[in-house]
Amino acid sequence: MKVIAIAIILLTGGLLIYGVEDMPGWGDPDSPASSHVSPKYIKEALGKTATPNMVTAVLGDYRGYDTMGETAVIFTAGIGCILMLRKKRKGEGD
Amino acid sequence: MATHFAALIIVIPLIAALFVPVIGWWKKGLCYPWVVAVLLVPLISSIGVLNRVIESGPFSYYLGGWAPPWGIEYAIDYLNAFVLVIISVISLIVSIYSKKSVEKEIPEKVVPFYTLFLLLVTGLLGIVVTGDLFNVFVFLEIASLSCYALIAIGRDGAPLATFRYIIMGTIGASFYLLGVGYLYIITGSLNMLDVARLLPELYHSRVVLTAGIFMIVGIGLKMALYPLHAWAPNAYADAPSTVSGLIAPLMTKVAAYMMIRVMFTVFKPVFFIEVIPVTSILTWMAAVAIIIGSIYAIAQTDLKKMLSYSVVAQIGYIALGIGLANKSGLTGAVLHILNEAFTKGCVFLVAGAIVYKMGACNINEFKDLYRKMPFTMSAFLIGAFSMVGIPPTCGFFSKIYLIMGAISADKWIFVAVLLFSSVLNVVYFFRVIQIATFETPMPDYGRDKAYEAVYMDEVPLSMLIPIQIMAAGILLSGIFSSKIISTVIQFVIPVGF
Amino acid sequence: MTIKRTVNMTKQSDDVIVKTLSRLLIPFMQIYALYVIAHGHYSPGGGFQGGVILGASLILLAITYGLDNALRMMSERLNTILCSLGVFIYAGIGLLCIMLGGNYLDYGALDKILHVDIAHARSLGILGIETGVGIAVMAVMASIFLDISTGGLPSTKERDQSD
Amino acid sequence: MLEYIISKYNFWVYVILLLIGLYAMVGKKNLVKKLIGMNIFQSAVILFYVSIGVKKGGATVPIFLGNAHAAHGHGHAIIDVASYINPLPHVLMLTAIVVSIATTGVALAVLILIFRRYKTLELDEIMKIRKETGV
Amino acid sequence: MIWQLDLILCIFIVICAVAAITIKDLLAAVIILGAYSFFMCILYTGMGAVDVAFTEASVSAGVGTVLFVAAVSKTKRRSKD
Amino acid sequence: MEVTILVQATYKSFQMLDEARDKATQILDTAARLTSETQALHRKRIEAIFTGAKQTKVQLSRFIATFIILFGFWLFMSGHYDVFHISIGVLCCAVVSHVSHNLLFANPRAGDMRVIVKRFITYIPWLLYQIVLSNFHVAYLALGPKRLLDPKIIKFKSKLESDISMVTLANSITLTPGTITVDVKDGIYYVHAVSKKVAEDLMTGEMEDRIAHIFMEADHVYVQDVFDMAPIFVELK
Repeated sequence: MKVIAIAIILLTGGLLIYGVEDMPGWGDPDSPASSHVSPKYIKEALGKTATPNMVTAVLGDYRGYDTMGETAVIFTAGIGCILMLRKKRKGEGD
Repeated sequence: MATHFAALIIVIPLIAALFVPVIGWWKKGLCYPWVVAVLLVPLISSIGVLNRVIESGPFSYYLGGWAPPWGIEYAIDYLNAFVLVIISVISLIVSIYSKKSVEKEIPEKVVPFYTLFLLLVTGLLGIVVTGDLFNVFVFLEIASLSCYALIAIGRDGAPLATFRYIIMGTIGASFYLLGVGYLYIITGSLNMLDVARLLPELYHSRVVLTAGIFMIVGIGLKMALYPLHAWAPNAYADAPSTVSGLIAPLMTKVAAYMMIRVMFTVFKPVFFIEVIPVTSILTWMAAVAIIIGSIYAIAQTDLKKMLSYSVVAQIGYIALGIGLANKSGLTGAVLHILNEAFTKGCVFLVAGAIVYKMGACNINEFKDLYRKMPFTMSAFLIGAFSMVGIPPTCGFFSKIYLIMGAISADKWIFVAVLLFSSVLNVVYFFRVIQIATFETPMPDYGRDKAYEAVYMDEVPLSMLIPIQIMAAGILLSGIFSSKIISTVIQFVIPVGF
Repeated sequence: MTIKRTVNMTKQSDDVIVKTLSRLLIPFMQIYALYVIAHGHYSPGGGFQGGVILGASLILLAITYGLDNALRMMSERLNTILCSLGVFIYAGIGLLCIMLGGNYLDYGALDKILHVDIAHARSLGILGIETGVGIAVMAVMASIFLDISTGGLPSTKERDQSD
Repeated sequence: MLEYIISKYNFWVYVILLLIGLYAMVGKKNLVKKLIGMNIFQSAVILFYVSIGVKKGGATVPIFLGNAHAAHGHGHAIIDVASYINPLPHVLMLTAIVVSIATTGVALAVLILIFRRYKTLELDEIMKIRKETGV
Repeated sequence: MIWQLDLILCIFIVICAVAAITIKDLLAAVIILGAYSFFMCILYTGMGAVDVAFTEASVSAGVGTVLFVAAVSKTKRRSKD
Repeated sequence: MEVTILVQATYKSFQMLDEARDKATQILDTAARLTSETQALHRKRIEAIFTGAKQTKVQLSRFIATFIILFGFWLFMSGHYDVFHISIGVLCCAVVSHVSHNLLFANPRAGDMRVIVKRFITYIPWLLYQIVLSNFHVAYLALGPKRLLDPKIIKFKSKLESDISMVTLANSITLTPGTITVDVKDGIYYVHAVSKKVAEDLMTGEMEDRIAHIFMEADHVYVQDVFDMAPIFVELK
């Protein structure tokens, strides 16, 4: 078990360290992540949604579908726990 | 409303799932008809979507009215629509089947069971329909979480199998998420088509390479590809029979869909063929999966466990088709997704029917089963034919395409593997059929003991009809396979093959 | 060394300090959670955080005053209905947008019934979905906690029998 | 070399955390430890995403701090992109955090089911029990 | 944020993570995991992700720890590794 | 026989308390009565929290008081004073005060709110003064000769009845340097004191009297339980 674990983390770690090298610098304002999609959110969010908190605007509106999925995930977890653990009591349902 | 079909595919099952607890509180018996009625909606919508794609080509739907890449987009092309139809058909059939089986196996948990059933279908449909990399993760988690909960209420060893599944599944999902993050850091976008547009200039960046490997490994974990398959057999075998009838055909196939999507839409095929040799590694892994899965399947005495190892082997077929990365190989893979969905659905439902009647499914106790349950077992026979690859079942055609793919890729060893695996399939399926059919106490004329009559003891119609529909689906998809290929699957193949 | 005795987290605490302070704290926690939901537009926060704080207030009640008292405030059935209701508010607003002629979740279409301009319609739509998220998250967090801490037997009598 | 390490230290930290989490998930025998590892693993991924969003050079939190009503309508002219941090990774990570807690909840429920059946949470002991009972 | 401070924070985080997976008392491990989440939350605040930090503080460090404590109190407190 | 036992007991109690036997009995009776009273009160209080007070009038007044307090809190936090946000605030406060108005005013003995607030505000400076005084004392202890340090746990029964006053006392004790409330159980305080002087200061009961004054508690007999009473009790029986 331990040997497999160490082999796996060596592999993963090697790959990750290999990948870090070509990454854009930390906090670079011109990196693709900050210059392709997100500027439009920053520029538009207030005007289009009247919401000063851009995170809320993107969360609720631009990517609202993700958030709905996330709420469904929470709901799934709740019902899953009920399914797995809750025992039926007498005199409930039919 | 027709333009919103794509949205309704997801939304209606989700909203319906919310009503199940309320309905179940009012009257428990209404849950089942409600679920069946609701699952008709995604079926109709997905057929509508497929129709529209066939008529007027791929289209997209902007959620929230925001244009991609800023908002989330449904990008529906032939592959999406095809897999959507498969999922909605299978889930409808399994939901019809579920009534008696659930009432017998988990009578006190019907209400949350059906809620999670609908949520699982929602998650699977959501993974397939969306065109956004992160959105895939969210729906993957819906599907996985409902899957965990549904598996955990199964047979004796189910919780431990589930725990293993949770650990492996979380690693898989997180690796996928990490890969998406790497793609985001280098391209700045999350939309699949947008990323695909931006990526080719960056193919020689190490970040893209890492992203590709992490995504493939993550999806491979979810797909139960050979070295990463450890969670699958126990989880499928220990789940309640309705649940294994739903997740064995669909969960891994959806992951296979994701793999096709990532390898051929997000990344262009040239990346995985030329820049990093993932495809050739994939084919070798798939070949090992086919052989090892089949051998493990032979070693099992429990029918469901045997079928679960068979899932691992069959996933190898799809991975082989993807890994061959040529036209007939990919056609074979996509056709095999269809074939697998029907075949595995059929045989797992049969296993469920046997569990329903006998309480367990140890192969050695199957004596006279063919006489007791002739209709069920004939469906099983068709499933076995398809698994082995006997015409006119669909398995024959998908296997032919895979072999043609292997030939045109000049990899004769895989041809040998495919043929050898057919032999192995014959071994493990015909062992079952032999016990069920021929190993019967023959009338012993030497003694006075009378011939022991075997009465027909068939499962209820609500279980039998879905099984027959599945078997019919295997035959029909085999007979019409050339038509399916010419109308849908040939457009799935990416340009450049 | 294993500790055999399992600790019952959801029985009434007998510490007067903890009890009194949580009694005084819970209403303020709840109002703070609602504040977080309502002001997600202007400051950090939103449905999830607010919902989790609301759920935490219920969990605190269950830990300090015992499960039965917590269930008196939020029964299992109400809890399940609130789970559904929260997600339904979200998905229902999306469907409402379809009915008003927009795409799914396109809150801009809500301006026809809200009589404000599109930007403010979107803002109100976000508020609506955040409310739904808050309700769902609160109910689910409380329900998961109750299930895990009692092992699925929230009513006291049967729990005493089984332990 | 040192400068190189320091310039990307957030990435190194995330790699280390991810490996710690992965090790615990695969190598530890206690199931609760596996779950703790899972939490660390997921939060490492979250740390990675949040690090993507950082923008140097006077950028602040992605909340418009001026008078919202005055800016509304002609916001295009006022808002300077360089002065706000990229909000998209934050949005994604809100989702991921909630997903991780949901997974943890389900996993803990499964854990209780396992404990009910085997009365232990050590993987090797469970395997021994399974071998003895043949389940 | 001053990078020295950030570095110290990172070291604390790594120490917390290692401690959480090595301590044999599961309750202590779980509480350390909560501390780990709080350090993470400070780190996020330093990076300007206030919403994420808020969520991490309320979700992971708050409810997550409570759920873990509930589960540990329902099962066993000692671990062998 | 009885007489000799009684004489012995009296002798011992004289030794311990310098008081007559009947007085000791009286104290013990009072203590017993108090304990049962507080327990009954405590039970009633817990019931009252969740079943709710029966009288709608009381309930309504509690609702309104909770609403006002919560709404003040909301306005303090909000910072957006337009019609929309204030109406949301009113709605939220109404919901919360409907759900938990029994929590904030659970104490059935709670008297006039205004008097309590006024007295509480006048209590704060005194508490601060005490804190400063004990700060100097603790500093002296820390810097001065070692032998003055005499940590011990003292135990006393308080005359306070409502939970809120008990908590105020416990927290005031903890706030004062040198003393820490370890536990409160059925009205009995277990306090860790760092030196003898601190313990004696506490035992004068001034703080307790003031808190009782704030919350308008009835004056009961003050039972000091510095000495262990158990052996006397056994003897008396």
